[in-house]
Amino acid sequence: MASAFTDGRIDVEALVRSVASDEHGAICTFVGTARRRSEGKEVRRLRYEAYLPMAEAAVAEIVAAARARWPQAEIAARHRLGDCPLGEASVAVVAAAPHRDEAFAACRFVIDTVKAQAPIWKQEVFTDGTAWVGDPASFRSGGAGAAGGAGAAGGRGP
Amino acid sequence: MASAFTDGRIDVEALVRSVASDEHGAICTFVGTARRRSEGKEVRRLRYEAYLPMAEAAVAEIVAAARARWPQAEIAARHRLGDCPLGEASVAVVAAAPHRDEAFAACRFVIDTVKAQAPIWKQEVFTDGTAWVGDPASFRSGGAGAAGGAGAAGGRGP
Amino acid sequence: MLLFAGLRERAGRDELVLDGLPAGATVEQAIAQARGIVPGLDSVAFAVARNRRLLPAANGRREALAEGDELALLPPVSGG
Amino acid sequence: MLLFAGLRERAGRDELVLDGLPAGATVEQAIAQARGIVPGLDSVAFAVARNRRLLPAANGRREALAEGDELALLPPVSGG
Repeated sequence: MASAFTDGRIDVEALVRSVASDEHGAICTFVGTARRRSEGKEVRRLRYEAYLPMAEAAVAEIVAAARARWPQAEIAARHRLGDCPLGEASVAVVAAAPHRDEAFAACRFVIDTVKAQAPIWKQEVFTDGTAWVGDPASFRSGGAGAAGGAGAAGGRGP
Repeated sequence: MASAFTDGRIDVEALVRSVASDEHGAICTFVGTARRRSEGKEVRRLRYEAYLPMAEAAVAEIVAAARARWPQAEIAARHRLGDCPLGEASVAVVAAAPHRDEAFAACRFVIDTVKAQAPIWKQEVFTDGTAWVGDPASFRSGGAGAAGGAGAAGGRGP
Repeated sequence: MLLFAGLRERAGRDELVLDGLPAGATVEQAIAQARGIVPGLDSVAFAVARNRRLLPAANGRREALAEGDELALLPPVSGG
Repeated sequence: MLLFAGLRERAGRDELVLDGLPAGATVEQAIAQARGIVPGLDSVAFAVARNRRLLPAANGRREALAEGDELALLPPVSGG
């Protein structure tokens, strides 16, 4: 199975093609993108880091759980690591199913559970510093370059 | 505003681009495609017809109702008319919003309401005849060509 | 009167010209005339649109027609 | 012991080598040692993974470590 993670752009169309078939009448796609504003602050870009082997296993388990619950659904998920410019996709989930109830439900379940459980971290890069989301005390001043070096590859190898 | 209807392939990526922006962190896309099987019968292709001026107004009203309910959402919808080969998109709805609750809800509302209310009709073309969905007495034997001629343009002009 | 989908196929055409409706005729009278032209018109539960707005199921068909009204018979919709 | 995100930045490195833990030391003992190395370790509520499985919040930290265990400290996740 392909990795659920990529250091570059997420190819959403390829992800859709990987699950679409003429047995499935419904395809629900969720794409999360990097927003310009976060709680009133101007964001310059996002940066993602993962505990890669654990995160791969987590996403695979979440997709397997969705397929157990909606057996006719085909599901694919991809998350970006490293720098993510504004407007570009940080995560994409596609669920194809015979009918739209299953497609919507499976897609929603996977994105909700990946966000809640997978060991992935998002850093917001502001004009005046950086901060890890969910860890307010992590703010470091110094602008866009402050966190360079560490985590530049966006993830950890095994 | 662009027409919500097209006689050719739906360009889903262009539809997504038309609503995406870096103010919106969440994009939910629904694509309905022509399925090979319908209630146990083999389908060769679908054919769609609309009461075009009324259907345009209906889709515009549905999108406007969704925007009234989720004011931060940007929404686009496209429906195919005429022949739709297996596996190709017959309808696409995209909702972009700051957060995924709104994106999923607006997308779901629009596809559900378009399907329930817009004056659009789907004909299934089987190997042995054709039938309009929801009108079982409309079955006409004679294979894929049976309904040729009438409605070939897939819709009615004003 | 415009016809769509299965009704269009049953009639063999997409529009009926209804002649000889008296002034002040109702929607129901127009439908009655269509019954004589479209075989199996009542084999499907259709809705009626007048000037591209759906008529209320309750008593919309009792409305009187006006010159130039566009009537359409709509079988159950099945888009998507 | 692997560190991520804000914890990695606070420590200035992505891995700690914990020396001198006694045989049969618990996860909590390893964390106590990390407290001496990572400034502000407790400024964020972190979870602990052992061999890439999340430890139960209730009493997972009382488990005894085995040779070769991979421990990781995970700040609140924020993927998506």
